Amino acid sequence: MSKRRPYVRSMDGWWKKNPYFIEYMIHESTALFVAAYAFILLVGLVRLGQGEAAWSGWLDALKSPLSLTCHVVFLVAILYHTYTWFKIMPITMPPIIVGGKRVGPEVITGSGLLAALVASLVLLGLVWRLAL
Amino acid sequence: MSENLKIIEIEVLRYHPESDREPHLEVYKVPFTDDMSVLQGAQYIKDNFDGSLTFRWSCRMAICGSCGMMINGIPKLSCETFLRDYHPNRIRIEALAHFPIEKDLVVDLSGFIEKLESIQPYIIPKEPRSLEQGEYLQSPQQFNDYIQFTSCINCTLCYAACPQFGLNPDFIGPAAIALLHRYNMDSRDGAAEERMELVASEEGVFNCSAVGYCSVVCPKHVDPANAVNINKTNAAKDYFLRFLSPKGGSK
Amino acid sequence: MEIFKADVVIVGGGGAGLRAAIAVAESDPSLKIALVSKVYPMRSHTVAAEGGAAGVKKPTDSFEYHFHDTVGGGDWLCEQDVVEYFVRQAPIELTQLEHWGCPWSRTEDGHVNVRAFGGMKIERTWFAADKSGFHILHTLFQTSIKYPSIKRFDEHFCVDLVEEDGRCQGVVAIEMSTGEFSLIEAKSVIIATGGAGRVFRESTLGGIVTGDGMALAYRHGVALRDMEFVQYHPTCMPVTGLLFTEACRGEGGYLVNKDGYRYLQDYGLGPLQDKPKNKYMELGPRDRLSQAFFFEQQKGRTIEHPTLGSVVHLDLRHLGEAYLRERLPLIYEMAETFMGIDPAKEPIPVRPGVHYTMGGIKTDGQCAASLKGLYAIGECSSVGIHGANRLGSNSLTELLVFGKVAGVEAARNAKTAAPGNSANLLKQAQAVEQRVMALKTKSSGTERISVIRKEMAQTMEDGCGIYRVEKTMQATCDKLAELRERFKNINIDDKSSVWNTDWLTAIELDYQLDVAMAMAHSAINRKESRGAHQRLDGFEQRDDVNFLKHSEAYYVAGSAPRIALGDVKITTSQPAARVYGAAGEKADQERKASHV
Amino acid sequence: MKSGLKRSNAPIFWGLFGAGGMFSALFGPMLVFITGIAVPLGLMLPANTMSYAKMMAFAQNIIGKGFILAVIALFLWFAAHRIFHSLHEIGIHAGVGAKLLCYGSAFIATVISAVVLLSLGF
Ligand SMILES: Cc1cc2nc3c(=O)[nH]c(=O)nc-3n(C[C@H](O)[C@H](O)[C@H](O)COP(=O)(O)OP(=O)(O)OC[C@H]3O[C@@H](n4cnc5c(N)ncnc54)[C@H](O)[C@@H]3O)c2cc1C
Ligand code: SF4
Ligand code: F3S
Ligand code: FES
Repeated sequence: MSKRRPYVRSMDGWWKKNPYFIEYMIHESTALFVAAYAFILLVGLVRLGQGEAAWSGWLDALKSPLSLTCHVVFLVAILYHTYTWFKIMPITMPPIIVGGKRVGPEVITGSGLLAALVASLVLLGLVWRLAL
Repeated sequence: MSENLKIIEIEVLRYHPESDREPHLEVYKVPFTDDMSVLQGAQYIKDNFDGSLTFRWSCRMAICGSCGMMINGIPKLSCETFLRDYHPNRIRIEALAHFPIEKDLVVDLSGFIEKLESIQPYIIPKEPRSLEQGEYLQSPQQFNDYIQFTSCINCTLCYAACPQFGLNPDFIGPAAIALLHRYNMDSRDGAAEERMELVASEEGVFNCSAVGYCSVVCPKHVDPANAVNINKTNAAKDYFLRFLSPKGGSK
Repeated sequence: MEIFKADVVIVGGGGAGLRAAIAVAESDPSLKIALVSKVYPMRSHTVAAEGGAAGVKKPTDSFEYHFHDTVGGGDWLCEQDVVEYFVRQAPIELTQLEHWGCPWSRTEDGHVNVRAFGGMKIERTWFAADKSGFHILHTLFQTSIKYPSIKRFDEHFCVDLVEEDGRCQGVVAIEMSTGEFSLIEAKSVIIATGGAGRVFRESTLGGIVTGDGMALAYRHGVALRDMEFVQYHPTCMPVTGLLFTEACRGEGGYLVNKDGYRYLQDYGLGPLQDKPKNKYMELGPRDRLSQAFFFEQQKGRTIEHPTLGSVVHLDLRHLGEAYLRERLPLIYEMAETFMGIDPAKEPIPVRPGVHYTMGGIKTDGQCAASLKGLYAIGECSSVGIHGANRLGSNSLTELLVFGKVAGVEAARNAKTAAPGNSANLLKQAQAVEQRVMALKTKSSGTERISVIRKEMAQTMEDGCGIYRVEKTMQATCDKLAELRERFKNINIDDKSSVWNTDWLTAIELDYQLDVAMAMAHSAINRKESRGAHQRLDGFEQRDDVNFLKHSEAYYVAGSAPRIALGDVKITTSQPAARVYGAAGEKADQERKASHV
Repeated sequence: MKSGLKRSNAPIFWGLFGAGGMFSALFGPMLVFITGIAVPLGLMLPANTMSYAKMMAFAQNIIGKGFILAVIALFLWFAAHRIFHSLHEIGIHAGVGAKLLCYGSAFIATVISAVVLLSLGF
């Protein structure tokens, strides 16, 4: 009879054991803020469907200090999401070869962040034009 | 060797299945010189204090892949990690995380080996070629497509780094998928489609949530996270192609 | 006891064992193959080989050249008919490996590239950067997975052979994870357990290179041949003994002494060359380079390092970082991590270290040992191609060429031989189990395994180093006899069953002592200087009259081995002066002239 | 190769996750800034940027509908996927329940958005 008795360690609290994992959990948790924000927009959309009064109510609610605070938090969290999303991008993409050399991860992350910046400015510009 | 030996405290997670109910820490005071690796520290303990301390090792030059351990909580090859970098603090060594401990620093690797075997890690020729015809030709670019993924030494540090493997031991995991990718990307091989079944299965790539730590700890710069994540895209393409054309995609 | 019935059992999962397993599987898929290895196959020490594997590749090269380099390099102690076969098969086997996926480094036009290596007239060393052994081993291991008839016994430690009516009929192994014994019956047994260099001090060799298979065959009456020939590699990391591959010199590295002088020009390897030139200077054979180090040290021209001892410098700086990173990436990393040296900026301190055992289990050209049904291949064997000194990159090729031969031969034998009497074999296996268990359970002595091991290594270093004299060799023989006695009084701290490496190390030490004795006694018996066996006590010359002979060590229980001399097979190459550099070129021309 | 492998249907969720992750990384911060900070505070943008009329016009335009749906649905699918994984990661193995809750919410939100957008007319 075999005397083996392999010991399986528990995974409890694994994410607290290494700074790398803590960071991972933080960036994963930005999803909560994305969800919250999308939920607010969903409510807004429903209100829009209910007519002008409902919509104005929603707009007013956005002006409350609570809402403003929340949105500042969302902004920070989602900015962090943007940063980490592009930070991970190099590992998720097939290698890109330019001029016989592999494009480095910093370049990919950098291009992603640049794209986000451009997208944001374009969005702002469009909104501006529509609003005028 | 210099005369004035320094002393470092090495804390070892010990577990003897025949006498211990669960692992426990023991501390040893080990004299060391600046060129001594953590592995040599463990050997010192075995040679001088307790012959029953158990760990795997062989090459001492970071190529055989035997000597992985958690060193202060980080998976590393003990033969290329040096005691001097931890002194004067205490250093803690434990069996690689996420694997069952057989004894002391030795873990059960049978699951990992089965995974390696399951990915068809051999050339299934695209075009057969006889020995008289000589070697297959490979352009520098074709060579570069796969060479990085050939350098895996099967040290399993990436498994000890991957929480998704820890949470689901059935996950094929970073190194095995990197090896699978190595064969898929080799211009001599034509079996990427056959291997897709495994890639796309419940044990396959979608267990990975792009934690990425596997690539951080990999001592050979294999970048297994990249292999896993590229194959997510491949598997997704295959999944949707299946609907579009009767031939596209595997089963 | 678990019993497994195979047709062929292979002990050793290194390059040689894996190649043999594939050969058996390919020659007859119905044969059951058991592949036993004390480590997972890809951990075998083949993994550490850096430089590459020799096989004629260039149009300017020829089988004759490879033959002459090998035979001359071996100081004419080679079996020439075997070498002839070897050089012809080499390119075929290396191509086969390419078909199996080995990522050989390539030229721009997509062909396999070759590099220069010590003692080789033409560039013919196939390489995969400086991880050739790693890639060969992983390619073979992964390819072996394709064959369902190969059943692996990973992390199983082989402790003995079983035989019946003068035929080897299987092996007994310990499953390391449980400590339990199994009997693996087989009609053919192939030993592929690698070298024995760990009987010396820290060397280029991994912890598993303990000569187990040699000792197993030896105790069953098979001769260990040419055991005195132990190769010192000239460029090892001081203290740890880790290797800086010969490819460092093949790519153009210099060896310089404390005056920055390329001293090899003083040792018959000149004149000085700027670019690497085959068989000149740094590309001379290993024995000559290690010997030159010894004399430089005698003359006080080595560098005395406070912690590393006497060293010379391996200078790669002129090759530039980019080139070094491409061609010698592992070397670059090793210098950085282990020594804190950037080889593009500083020279690397090096010294000779034990690297390879030329000798081993005596076999014929078909890898068959004198015990019927037993075959040996790879570094543990002596099939006859290395003679008194192995040329770098010949041994990786040897694993492939003779791995295949042994596989085919073992398969053939398994199909014709009758199976053993299982009851009888089991009885033998049980006796083995009792004996090996007793080593653990009855051990209660005062000797520490590590102490005996260190004393053995020290005495081997003292008596069987680069240069040898009768007195110290005798001292080594005596010391080994003493250690054999003291071994009876060891203590094994760990008495448990699961993963008991303390116990396994003791078994290995037992093997090592036998192998060390075979080496030391073969050495003292060879009263001449040849290849890696160099004497300073009146036998400085080669003596073809009395010693153009193989040494054969036979096991004698409880005493020193019996040493006999065996004939050497000469076909076309008569012994001549072994010269390199300009003198070598001249000799080559003369030989050619006399042929036309 | 192992037999009896079950094909994972993760690609659907993973695809939505990836799209949502990318969409939110590109546009998320600016959207939050516009709808949650700039407009309520009257910063930078004209006061009537999100007036009822303008928003109705936007929501009745086909591109506008698409954008609104993409933002709400993809953001939620992205978040649902991550949250579901995180629950598993911190050891809450609610299994099918958690899965239903996460992806179910995203699904319901998608349906509601689509229904409202359709009801707003073109
Ligand atoms: C650092 C280094 C660099 C080298 N570079 C080159 C080079 O560039 N070119 C070249 O041609 N040669 C080179 N060599 C030599 C060459 O690599 C070896 O001679 C060769 O790899 C030996 O292969 P093998 O299959 O005989 O043994 P190994 O690869 O050592 O395998 C031995 C196997 O036997 C098993 N084994 C041993 N004992 C037991 C036991 N008791 N029970 C069960 N299993 C057992 C082990 O587990 C292992 O699987 C180099 C050697 C070293 C050390
Ligand atoms: S991928 Fe890297 S970390 Fe993982 S087993 Fe291979 S070499 Fe080790
Ligand atoms: S750490 Fe694990 S989750 Fe993926 S990126 Fe690496 S396999
Ligand atoms: S001992 Fe081989 S990798 Fe560390």
